[in-house]
Amino acid sequence: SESNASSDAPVDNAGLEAAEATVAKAAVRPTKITVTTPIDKPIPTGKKITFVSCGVEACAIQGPILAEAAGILGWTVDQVATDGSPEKVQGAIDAAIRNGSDAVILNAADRDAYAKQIADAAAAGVQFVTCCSLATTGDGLLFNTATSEQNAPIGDYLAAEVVSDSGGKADALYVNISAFQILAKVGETFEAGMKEYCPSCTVDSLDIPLTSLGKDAPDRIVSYLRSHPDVNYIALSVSDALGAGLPAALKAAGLADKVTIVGQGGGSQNFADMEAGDIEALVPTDLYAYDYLMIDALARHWAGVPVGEAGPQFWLVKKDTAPDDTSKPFPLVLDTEAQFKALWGKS
Amino acid sequence: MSVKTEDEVVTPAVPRESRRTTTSAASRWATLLAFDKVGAVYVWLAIIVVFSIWVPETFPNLMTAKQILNSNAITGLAALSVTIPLAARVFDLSFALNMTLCGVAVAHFVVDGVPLVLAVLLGVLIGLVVGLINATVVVAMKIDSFIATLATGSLIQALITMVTNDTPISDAKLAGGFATIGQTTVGGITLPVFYFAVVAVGIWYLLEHTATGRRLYAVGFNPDAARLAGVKVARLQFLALVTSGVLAGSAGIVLASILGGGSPTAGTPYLLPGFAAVFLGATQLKNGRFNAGGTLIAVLLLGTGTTGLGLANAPQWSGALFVGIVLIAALMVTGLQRRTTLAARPAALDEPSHGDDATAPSKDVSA
Amino acid sequence: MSVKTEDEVVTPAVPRESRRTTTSAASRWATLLAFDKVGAVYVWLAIIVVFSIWVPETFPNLMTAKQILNSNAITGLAALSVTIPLAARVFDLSFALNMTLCGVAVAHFVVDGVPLVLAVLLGVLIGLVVGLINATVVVAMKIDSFIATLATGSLIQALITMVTNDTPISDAKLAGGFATIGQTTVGGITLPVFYFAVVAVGIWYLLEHTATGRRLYAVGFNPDAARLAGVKVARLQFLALVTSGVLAGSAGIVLASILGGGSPTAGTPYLLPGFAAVFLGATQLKNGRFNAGGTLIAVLLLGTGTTGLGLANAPQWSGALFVGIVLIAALMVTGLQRRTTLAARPAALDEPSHGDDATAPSKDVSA
Amino acid sequence: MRVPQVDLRSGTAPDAAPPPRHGPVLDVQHLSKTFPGTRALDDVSLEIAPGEVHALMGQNGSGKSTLIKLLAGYHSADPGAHAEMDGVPFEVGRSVPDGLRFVHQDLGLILELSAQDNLALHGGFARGRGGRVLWRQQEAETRRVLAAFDVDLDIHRPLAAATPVQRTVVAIAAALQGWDGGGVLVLDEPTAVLPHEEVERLFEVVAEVRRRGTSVLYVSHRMDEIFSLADRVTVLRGGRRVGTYDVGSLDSRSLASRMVGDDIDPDFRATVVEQVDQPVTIEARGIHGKWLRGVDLEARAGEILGIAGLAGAGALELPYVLAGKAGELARGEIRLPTVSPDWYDVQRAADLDIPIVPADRQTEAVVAEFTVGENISLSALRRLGSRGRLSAKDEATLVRSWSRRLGVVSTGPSAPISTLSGGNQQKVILARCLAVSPRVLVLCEPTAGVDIGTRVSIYQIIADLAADGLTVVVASSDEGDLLALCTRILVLRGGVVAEELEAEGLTKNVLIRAIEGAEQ
Ligand SMILES: Nc1ncnc2c1ncn2[C@@H]1O[C@H](COP(=O)(O)OP(=O)(O)OP(=O)(O)O)[C@@H](O)[C@H]1O
Ligand SMILES: Nc1ncnc2c1ncn2[C@@H]1O[C@H](COP(=O)(O)OP(=O)(O)OP(=O)(O)O)[C@@H](O)[C@H]1O
Ligand SMILES: [Mg+2]
Ligand SMILES: [Mg+2]
Repeated sequence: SESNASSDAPVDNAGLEAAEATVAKAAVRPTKITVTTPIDKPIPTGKKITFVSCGVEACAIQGPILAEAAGILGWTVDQVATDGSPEKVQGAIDAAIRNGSDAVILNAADRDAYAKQIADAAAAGVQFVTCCSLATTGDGLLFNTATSEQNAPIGDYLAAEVVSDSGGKADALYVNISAFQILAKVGETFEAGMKEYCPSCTVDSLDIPLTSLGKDAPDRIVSYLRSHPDVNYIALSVSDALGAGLPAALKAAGLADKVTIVGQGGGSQNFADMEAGDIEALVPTDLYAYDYLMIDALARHWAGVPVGEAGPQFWLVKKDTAPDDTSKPFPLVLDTEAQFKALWGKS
Repeated sequence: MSVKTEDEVVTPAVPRESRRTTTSAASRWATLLAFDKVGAVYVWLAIIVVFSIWVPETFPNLMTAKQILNSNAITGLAALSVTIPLAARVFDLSFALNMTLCGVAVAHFVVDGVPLVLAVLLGVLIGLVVGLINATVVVAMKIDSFIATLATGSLIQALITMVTNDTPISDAKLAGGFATIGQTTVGGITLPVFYFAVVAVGIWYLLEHTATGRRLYAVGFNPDAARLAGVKVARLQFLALVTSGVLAGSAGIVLASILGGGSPTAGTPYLLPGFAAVFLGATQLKNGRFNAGGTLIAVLLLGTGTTGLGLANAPQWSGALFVGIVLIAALMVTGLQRRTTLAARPAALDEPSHGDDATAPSKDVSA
Repeated sequence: MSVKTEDEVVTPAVPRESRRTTTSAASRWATLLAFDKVGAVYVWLAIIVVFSIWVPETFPNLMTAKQILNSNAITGLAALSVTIPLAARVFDLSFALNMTLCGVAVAHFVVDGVPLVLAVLLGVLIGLVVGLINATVVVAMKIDSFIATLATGSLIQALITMVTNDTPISDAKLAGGFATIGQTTVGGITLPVFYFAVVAVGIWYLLEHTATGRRLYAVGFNPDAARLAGVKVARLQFLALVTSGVLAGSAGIVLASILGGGSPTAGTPYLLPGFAAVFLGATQLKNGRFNAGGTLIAVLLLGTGTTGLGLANAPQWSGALFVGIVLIAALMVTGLQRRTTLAARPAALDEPSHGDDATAPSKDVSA
Repeated sequence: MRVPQVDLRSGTAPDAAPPPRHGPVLDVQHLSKTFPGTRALDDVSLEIAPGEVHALMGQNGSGKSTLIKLLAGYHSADPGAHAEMDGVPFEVGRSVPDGLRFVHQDLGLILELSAQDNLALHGGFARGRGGRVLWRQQEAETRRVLAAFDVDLDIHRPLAAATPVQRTVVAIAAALQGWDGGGVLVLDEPTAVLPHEEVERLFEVVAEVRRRGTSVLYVSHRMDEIFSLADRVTVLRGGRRVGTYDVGSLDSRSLASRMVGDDIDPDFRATVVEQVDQPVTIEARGIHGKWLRGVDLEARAGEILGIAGLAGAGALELPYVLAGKAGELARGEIRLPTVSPDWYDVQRAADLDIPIVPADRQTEAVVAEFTVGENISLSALRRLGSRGRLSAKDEATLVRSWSRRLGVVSTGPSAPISTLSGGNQQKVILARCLAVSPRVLVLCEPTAGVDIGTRVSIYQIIADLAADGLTVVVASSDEGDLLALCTRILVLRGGVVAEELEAEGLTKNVLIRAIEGAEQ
């Protein structure tokens, strides 16, 4: 069948080399932040920002980072706890607008769900900033970072890693959560990358429903692997959600040695699994970059300089290159704070 | 002793000869405000005072009241949708998924270009069909409602995943007429608040002022006796579940409109809060009867806390802590008072003190 | 007719002289395998046949059996943890959050360098404390268990958020001894499967073969009668909730070990499946009594489907569809047979040979 | 609201011939009912004359309730039956003529709802536009319906707070709503747990019903009621009709023997001799409660102590207090001198393990989902097996020996208790209490709803146990129980012991006068 083809087919050496080149590039930890233009006008102080927290890990991590970044500029951040349900989030934004906040930050803002709030904010002169949203900027939305397009390298890096690690003999499975639409692009670039680096490799996709997360997702992956015994690489679209319990399930099913896991994102749990040898490579999310970029955008806006597009960078992390302490989120660019301070004239 | 039964409120027919009107009116107020009737209201007032002192700039004003109403209308609609089946002691655990299903279905239709009114009607129809399925499984197949609606909920989940592939349905088309259903504001109050009010009044009327309402309670308290009294028990349980399906479906459509699209997980967050509100509500006003007024009080009580904590920038965990403490406090205040009042009841009959009248809503779990 | 009642096993008051052992053994088997007792087992067998035909290469083998066991042990432990309170007709809706809390707590302790054994003991202790709180609220404060454990669940949620700040607790330290608790395999079967078996046997023994078990059922069926018969109703309900707390907490610790860390949402997905399994289980073997054997059957039935569908690469919505259909099918098979059997029962019972020798089968009372 | 009914006796229906003046108002022939495996009724016929009170008697399980449930359309009848109401045929078990009205054994009331709601559920709601219930009109209707019965009742309070007789009146009023007279009112054991003065109130109600030209079909296990109330009696035995008799032609002994098919002494008195030399086994002092206002008592081994009193006198509260099962209001102390000299506060008296047969069998005693065996062993589980393990063998032995001693008629220990007739369920509860080998036993309404034969056998069992040294405290609203069993009777009035009567030579009239506190 198709999947057998890869092991017999001759390795496409050109592709393999290209993959190795990509991996080599991706494995280098970035040292420079992605915005470079200093703000040459005074940044007003005393701004009040409301961060609408969403009740999941990322939001919980972001709150303090935002507060720290804003503090540099003499601003304050009110973190409003919500359970992430749109009704509560809407209420929180309404309250922020009423309370005289100068800006609202909301992760993954959905323009349809918050159309009224975005319009109200615009009318009230309150800036609306988001990350990881499918919405395009403008029309009430000042800035969006970690957009679908900006995420494109992730899939490419993962594909390159799979091809180079396998020496061009990979049967890869991309485990997707189609509910997380922002990551659709990653799936596309992964597939494209596999085709580019290794035309003879196979790539298939398994979609996991939201209701399986934290429950029978590992069992679904194990079942897939048992019914597709040739698969030897798994790429996780959301390592945090999909990796929970996966190493244990693979071990119990006797599959741990047969497959290699790579993935996008990666919370501390995934790094612990990498440390234990259960995960080969990760492309983590740089929440520091997101947060500093969002604050930077507000600073530019209020200083009266143009707000450009800016996204995070990506780094293919492996066990030997992983930072020492992965139990807490870390910035990709070690001196992220200092570099932004420099741009803001605060150093 | 001034213990009155709950029907005092409902039956303003004061016997002309036997009681003076003034006494009756006064005691009716006393009844209405008794701790054991509206313990939660006192807890609510306490919370309002606390937040007014804690966040004096932003909390005690009309805007806050509007925010509380606006951000809890859906919870209210969700809770109301299970009030009728619970009155007949039937669980509908599938209501939250039903909300999701109807929401994504209508969003789907609107995106497909189905005229808005038709799309909404189709959505309500789906809710009706879900209700019919629940009713068939529970009433016709005689499967315990708790497990039966868990099962149908699973079927609905499968449908939702099929319809949406777990991806939210969004489209510019949804920002048009569809968005107005849930997002239009009138004097700072969104339409869902009015829907909530209308449904609450409707359910209050049904349960308090119609024969069907009394029969529903009769079925809930003692289905065998109700059957002997000529009540069509199965039919009422059937209708209760169908109504629940329609109400939950409609709430889901409103929710989708608020969200501006069909989210495949929209309803789930309302499952436990919905039940919490309706169970807390049952301890209010009507001594153990699930009722619309009590549900309203419960929703506002819990909603006030959440909003207040948000305005006070309280930490993330404070919301859950608040809900837990307030639920227990409200139930305790109500329960303690109730027991004292019952114990002090005039000796009407020479029998041991058990078999008290309707106390906490008990569930028949028999599978 | 060879219909027997379920308690033949418990009270083998078979007159030694009046019946031959073979008959008794045969009829006991007939009893055990009756549709109305184990309808779910027949549905299960049907499913196994279907999958064996559908996916002949990968389904019908030992690996699959092991996979099913391994991937459902936690669901099983979760369901068992609420079996005892439900036998006494007390809901523990907080069990899933309790699982989460104990899991993150132990992870926290281990990361902080607390020795493994101590950390686990502390975790179990937390489960115990949660059980004590539930018991206090439900039994001492006399708040209906459904709403009371919703409330305590909210408190637990607050604690979880406080402990974890909603971020998973993970650390290389957790890959050591802590991971072995849930990840060690013996002959392809993970330790949690053994825990599941041990707890199931323990609960089976408690409910079937101890006085406490019998009293728990009495409390569940008729608390007033139980109290007047000298059963310490409040104490048993209290103990049931405490046991539930400890079992749920332990299940949470095992789950955390499988996950390799403390996830702040680890337990939540087990809430509804846990209840579904235990309610389906109650219809098996013991005609409406929550029991360990039935729970086991239910967990395996539902687990087999999920794994089978995975092996068959069925679409992602098929799992939920399957659970819904299978639940209804199992309940229907059991229920239909039960009703037919009950209607037919007096016939079988009237056989003089079946009667207890102490009592004449005729209706003429002789003192 | 229910449409006013056609007066059946005046035959206003245009095409129906006026019913014969002296023909039966209800005529049922060849009525049978087969449950799978059980023939509950076998070719039974019943004729009820206009305006008569017709008693239906028979042992537990003889088919009385089945007959009534057939008439009520609750069960369907076997083919072959023929029935006429006022000369108009109807299909038994299918249709129910409007002239037939029922008060079922458990009254069919919803205790959580008020009298007004209960009446409306049975009789229909007064409704205005939009289905709105016209509460003012509903209340007027409720008062009108209840006016005929002269009952003092808060019609808005849940019936849980009403007295048993108030509830019975509500049930009768509910049955008779919207109806001007004629027809048949069916009462299934309305007096099973009514104290005698309330029975008299009920009799007045029945007399009132009858004055309105309505016949009554009356089911009761109480002989004396039949003789003071009924005109004729139909006796069932084992699902067959033994015969229909004029009450005047019978005495209680001949009626009893027709029911049981054996010679039974309806005036049976257990021969329990009070032994003053026996040790005191239970002492109570300063008992206060919801109704009790300071009761002291003591009883000796072998003694059967009766407790009597009107409703509200505390007679039914006292047994619960003695058993440590009363509510939070109970105060006082109890001790069992032969076990320990320590006094126990009644709130802790449950630790003394005094078993009690509760007053309400269905709600307080029977665990309906349990088998006969499980119901018997429930209180004695502690002694079955060791170290927590329940020995199935010990349990089987215990269950077998006690069901044999009490003559429990069932298909075996594994039969669900719900398949037993009421009298046998009562024996099971008694067995449960005796199985713990108590020194002191407390009984409430020990023979409620129990047929005469079983009743005598229960008396004999209790007397035998007393002869072996058991102390029994009996509270009963049926003076017959007290007269048949007791050595001594405490009469409570207003929560205190007003009189103490020696049973020797005590007559029913004297006892009743003492209970009512009438001047001698
Ligand atoms: N639904 C039923 N299914 C099976 N058996 C039944 C059913 N109803 C009644 N029986 C049986 O029919 C017989 C007659 O019962 P019935 O209730 O008519 O007796 P009864 O005369 O009312 O006795 P009691 O004095 O105890 O009320 C009993 O053996 C009873 O167990
Ligand atoms: N569905 C049923 N299956 C089996 N037995 C039944 C069923 N319905 C009723 N019976 C039995 O029929 C008998 C008659 O029941 P019923 O309620 O008429 O009065 P009872 O309790 O026997 O009478 P009493 O109160 O006079 O002693 C009972 O023994 C009851 O258990
Ligand atoms: Mg009867
Ligand atoms: Mg009967």
